[in-house]
Amino acid sequence: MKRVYVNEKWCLGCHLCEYYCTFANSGVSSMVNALKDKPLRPRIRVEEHDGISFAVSCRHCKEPLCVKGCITGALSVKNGVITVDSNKCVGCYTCILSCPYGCISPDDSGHAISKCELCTKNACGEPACVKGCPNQAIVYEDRDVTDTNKEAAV
Amino acid sequence: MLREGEIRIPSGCAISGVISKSGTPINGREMIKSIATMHDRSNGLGGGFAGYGIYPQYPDLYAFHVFYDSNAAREECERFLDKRFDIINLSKIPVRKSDKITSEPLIWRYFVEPLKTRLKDSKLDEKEYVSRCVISINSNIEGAYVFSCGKNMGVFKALGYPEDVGEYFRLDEYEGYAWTAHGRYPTNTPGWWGGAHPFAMLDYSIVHNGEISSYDANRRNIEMYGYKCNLQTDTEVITYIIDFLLRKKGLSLTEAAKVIAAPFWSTIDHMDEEQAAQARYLRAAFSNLLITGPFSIILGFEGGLMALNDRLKLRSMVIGEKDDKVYMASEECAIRVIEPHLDRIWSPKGGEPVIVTLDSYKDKVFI
Amino acid sequence: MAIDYLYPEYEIVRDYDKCIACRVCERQCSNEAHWYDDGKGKMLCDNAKCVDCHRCVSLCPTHALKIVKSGHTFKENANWTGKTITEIYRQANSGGVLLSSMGNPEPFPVYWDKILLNASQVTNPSIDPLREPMETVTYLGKKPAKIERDENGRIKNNLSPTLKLSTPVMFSAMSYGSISYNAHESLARAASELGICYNTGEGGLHEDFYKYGPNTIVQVASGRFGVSKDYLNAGAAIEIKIGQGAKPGIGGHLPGIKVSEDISKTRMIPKGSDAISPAPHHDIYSIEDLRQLVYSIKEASDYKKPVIVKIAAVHNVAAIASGIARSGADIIAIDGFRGGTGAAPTRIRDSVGIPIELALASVDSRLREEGIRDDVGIVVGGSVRSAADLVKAIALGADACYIATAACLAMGCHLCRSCQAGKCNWGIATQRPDLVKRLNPDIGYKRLVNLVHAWDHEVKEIMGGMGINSIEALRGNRLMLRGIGLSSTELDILGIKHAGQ
Amino acid sequence: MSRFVIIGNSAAGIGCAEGIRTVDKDSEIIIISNEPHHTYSRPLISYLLCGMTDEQRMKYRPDSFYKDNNITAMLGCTVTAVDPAAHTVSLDSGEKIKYDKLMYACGSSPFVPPMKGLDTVKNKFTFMSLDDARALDKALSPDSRVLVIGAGLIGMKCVEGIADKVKSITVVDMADRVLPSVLDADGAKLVQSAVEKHGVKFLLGDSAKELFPDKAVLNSGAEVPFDILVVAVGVRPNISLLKDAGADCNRGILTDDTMKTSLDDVYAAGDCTESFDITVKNSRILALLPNAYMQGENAGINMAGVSRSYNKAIPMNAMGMFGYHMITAGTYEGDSFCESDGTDYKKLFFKDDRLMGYIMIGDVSRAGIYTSLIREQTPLSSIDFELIKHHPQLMAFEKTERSAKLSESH
Repeated sequence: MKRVYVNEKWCLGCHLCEYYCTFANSGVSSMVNALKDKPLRPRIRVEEHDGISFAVSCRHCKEPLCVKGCITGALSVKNGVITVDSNKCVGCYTCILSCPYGCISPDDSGHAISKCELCTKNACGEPACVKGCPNQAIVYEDRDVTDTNKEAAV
Repeated sequence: MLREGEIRIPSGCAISGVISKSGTPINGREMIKSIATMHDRSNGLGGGFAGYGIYPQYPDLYAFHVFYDSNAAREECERFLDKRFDIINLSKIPVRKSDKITSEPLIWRYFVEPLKTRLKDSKLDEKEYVSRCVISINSNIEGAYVFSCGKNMGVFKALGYPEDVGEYFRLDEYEGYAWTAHGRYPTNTPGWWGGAHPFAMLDYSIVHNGEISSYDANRRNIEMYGYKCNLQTDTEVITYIIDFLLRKKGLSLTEAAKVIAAPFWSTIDHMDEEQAAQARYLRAAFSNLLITGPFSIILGFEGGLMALNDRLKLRSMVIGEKDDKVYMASEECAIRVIEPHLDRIWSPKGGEPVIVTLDSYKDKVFI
Repeated sequence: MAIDYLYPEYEIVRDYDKCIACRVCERQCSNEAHWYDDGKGKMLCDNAKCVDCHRCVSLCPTHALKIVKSGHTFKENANWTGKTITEIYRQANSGGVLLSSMGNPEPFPVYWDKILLNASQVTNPSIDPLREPMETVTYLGKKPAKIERDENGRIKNNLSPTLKLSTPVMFSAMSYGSISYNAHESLARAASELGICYNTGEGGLHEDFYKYGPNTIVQVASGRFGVSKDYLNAGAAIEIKIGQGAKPGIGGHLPGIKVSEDISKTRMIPKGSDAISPAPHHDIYSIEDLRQLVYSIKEASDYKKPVIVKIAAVHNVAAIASGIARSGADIIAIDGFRGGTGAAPTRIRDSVGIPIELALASVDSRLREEGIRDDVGIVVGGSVRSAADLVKAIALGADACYIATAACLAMGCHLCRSCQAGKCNWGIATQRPDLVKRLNPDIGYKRLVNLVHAWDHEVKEIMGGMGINSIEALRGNRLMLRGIGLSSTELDILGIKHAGQ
Repeated sequence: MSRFVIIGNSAAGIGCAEGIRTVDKDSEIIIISNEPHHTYSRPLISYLLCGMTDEQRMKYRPDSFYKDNNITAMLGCTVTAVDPAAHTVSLDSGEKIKYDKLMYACGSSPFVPPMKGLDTVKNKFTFMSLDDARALDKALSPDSRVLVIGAGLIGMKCVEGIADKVKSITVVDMADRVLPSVLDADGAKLVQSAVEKHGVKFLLGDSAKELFPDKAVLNSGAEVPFDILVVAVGVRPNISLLKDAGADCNRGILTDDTMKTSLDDVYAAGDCTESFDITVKNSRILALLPNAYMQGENAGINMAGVSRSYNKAIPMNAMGMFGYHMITAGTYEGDSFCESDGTDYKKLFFKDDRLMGYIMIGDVSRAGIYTSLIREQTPLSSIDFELIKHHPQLMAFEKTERSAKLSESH
């Protein structure tokens, strides 16, 4: 399955992914209206330290601790994408407790969580962070070790 | 209007050729008949013929056919020739006057051989000596133009439709083992006899239909090797290229064909390794002599004819066979009119040379 | 503080209605022209620091930024232009030689733009490159003097070593040091994928890039940086650099500060030491010395690599080229005065040398007059900007073209002409790791490949229109060219007729 | 084709069914539950009371779950006995159901200690099941004075659930702090004062000496009048059926790391079992929903024939009180590092080059990175602990580890 992968070698720490992500999931058609003087609630976050930077977003694990631990059943895997039903979510944050990558955050309301859903719920197509990354530090690829991929690697 | 040599003049054309492999003499009338059929491919601004084996009385002498604008030019040219050649025979070329052929120059014919001492002093081989002399006349003597200089062959050309040109030169009085003919459709010539085809250098003659887009690339390259493209015509440059490749570089006819109508790189990639290596070599070594753009040519040489199309076959050309005779022409009708019952007729592929020689020359021609 | 006589050349214009204060402009400006003011809650800027490289403009997600030329004017006149005045102030301030980057910006004639191309109509069919093969493969090098045959009469391969190019374009010399590792990797990978060559420049060959050898031209310049037997044998061809269009007659200087660990290793000089390329090669003071170097290099590379001699286009370029053609070199590269550079003295860049179009035409004509054009390949560079320039160069007589400024542009260069500062915001002309990483070679190489593919398509379209289906039939085919608005002297030198003739 | 029988319809039971279905799409699965409800999430009952969810939304899986997974759900049926020799379970209806593999996931029950006078209290409730919640909700009125005995997780969530519906709430606990099982003293103080802001009164270090119909008298002598009593002092695992069938039990049912009990073909998971807590390296009851699910899932996979171990159990908890969140995990042993600004509170415990446990209150962002350090037993010397102790971040890992985390498929 195609997932978002990041390569810190090329991350410039420009943080544009965070802005494009927030915009893509804002439901607002203009970036300016979506982001100007508004809190930034990206589902991807850039870590920076000592000249190194990289973006982190949901890895869409095959054995997702967040989904397994979800007390409400709000988190589920749909076609490989870990999605959240914010109608069911009560914001208990067990998923925040579980996620080894720190990729789940409270949403605006504080009563539910928000996380990367690979832009499957907006009109973005390819994930906005990938499209917006100026240096291909974030890519959308299939790196699963499957039989076909193994053959291709050989 | 500027004439050939003063400006580049593209032209469309008709060509035809015939050869008897056994050497059976063919009357010039046959060729006139053939080329006349393609009357519409000419526009009356040039026609011509080349006959091989037509001078059995002087087979070893160079037959110079020369146009003169004036007697002064003739005298200057003859002085030039006198210094360099032994002139065995000289005369006006007999013609049959006609109202269809006008503005005639003086047309003279000389059977010559190089002066031994001058040839030796020049340190050139005989053919090179002759060709340099011819190029020198054509470049330097105003009003003199040598349009044929091979052995046992001759070019006859003039302004007019080719069938009228044939009648004018009384070709029914000549017989040869091979003939080529040309009807010209230039787009903007004022009409100059020298600009008509065939174009010849030594025993190589070319009739050509087409307009090559590589002209200036070819011209500028070939001019580095002692040629001077006075006429700025395709036929002239093709003739020089052929002369250069065959005579100066020692390529075979087939190899020369692979230079001027080189196989595509993509085709070469599918050849067997030896063939591919040869084709790659020829393209790399003579890249500037690749001729692109449409052409169909018939090359006449001592002992045979070669027909060749450009590699995309952008011009028509058919080949017919009947017994020991092989016919080559722009259109099938030009063959059928002189031989309705052919054993075989086909259209060679672009870049695929058709080489036919006298049986007696099989071993003498480097195919 | 002394009075600063200079006024910022550019103004950063920010549309505050659009600015979302994402600070990407701030983060991406190595000149620190932008900053966020917490108190005001908005982005501010210092125009004096802006070099007009457009990094911020390109990355601004809301298109809130533009850079405009400052409206400031000195009291200038036709003689004392703003530029001239500024330069005087700068020199009065520093006492130094003015340095500039990239090619000659002065309004000299661009002959490419005064030459028109031909196309077929009626008498000769144009050829559709989508339907018929259209060949741009180019072999660069000497043509054999004579045909040799083996005992079976087969032609022997007596070709001198040649460079085979899929299309007649190469990336010209830019050293590792003047440009970044990632820029080199982009060029090397693009050349490999395209089947063309890139050129190491004079900075040696990084060990990571030996694998691109079949598509590499290794350069030997006056500083001889990084030259070893392995280096000479690593590439597909060896180029002796005599001169460069941007600064004919001038050497080079890579400041020690840019000689990092990696560069020191590649150049084979101590870390932190200035890398100084002398103006001449100190073993070439005349043409016969060149011949010796050509043959030394051929010896060292076992006569398996074509040797290129690169010169700047200067006044007597034709005679020099003739000498080079007889020196044993396989290829002559000529660099016109609009060729780029990482740094050159401004006066030299702007006043020395001649346009490549005239140099090419006169060299090609001269070599043909001497009957030695087939003894060498000719490669020209110095601002070949498009497929049309390329076609015109080939028709004037070049075998292939070198491109570098166009290649840099493809990689993101915005021609801010501040290379000498080493703070290239696009990761090209810099060694600062945080800036170098801005050029991801995965992107850079692909953009180079795209550019050359695009040009190749265009060359094929143009050739097809002319009824030519192989690049060799275009080479030197000056009948395909006509001048427009040129004097008869210029037409004579170019060897072309005027449009309408 | 086998028949899998699962006793229990909550996280462990559902986990078991889903675990089986990852391996075996065809065999028969029967889920038996004494509750008549579609599978629902027990921890949501407090959210149900305060209106943050409803009975439809609190379903643990969609309505089509049993159908989609080809499961026969026998709801409202009580298992009365397990016969491991015969491979059958008996139902209260008298029916016997044969199994090839059995999952026992009966969870736990509220523990109501003996208290003097308890039987005199009319409105007394426990707070564990949907039925408990429904009953409590029915009894509440805006005038209700509620006494909650127990300031642990259940008691506190109950408080949050009913706070806006009643007149007053008093919480009594023997411990000296709220949430004693998950918070340290300082953390507990923060949470307590946050809850107090919502009008809740705490009487800590105290307990009910005697209960009367409308008041409680505490050991300290204080009297707490109430209309409604909620007893939330703890839970006890439901182990009796298996214990009676001969399974090895301690406080909870004992299993190996495939979740098999000492009985052949009988597995157990969830709150009724003991887990091996890798932080303290011994077996204990970890009554946590994520743990229950993963145990159940792991059991299901093994039951369906694929061998897999579950050996990463740790205590952990996430909860919020009136929007004030806390996340905790592991064991509070060893050296500690503490950061607090009065609202956000963090304490890390580390020992022997390992993170043992942590408490985060207020700002809980990226807490899972700490959890992962505990679960994976990551040597702290292999990461930049100085960096990570201030903020959970992947930057603290080695470059290769970062790259593995971010550039490889997981």
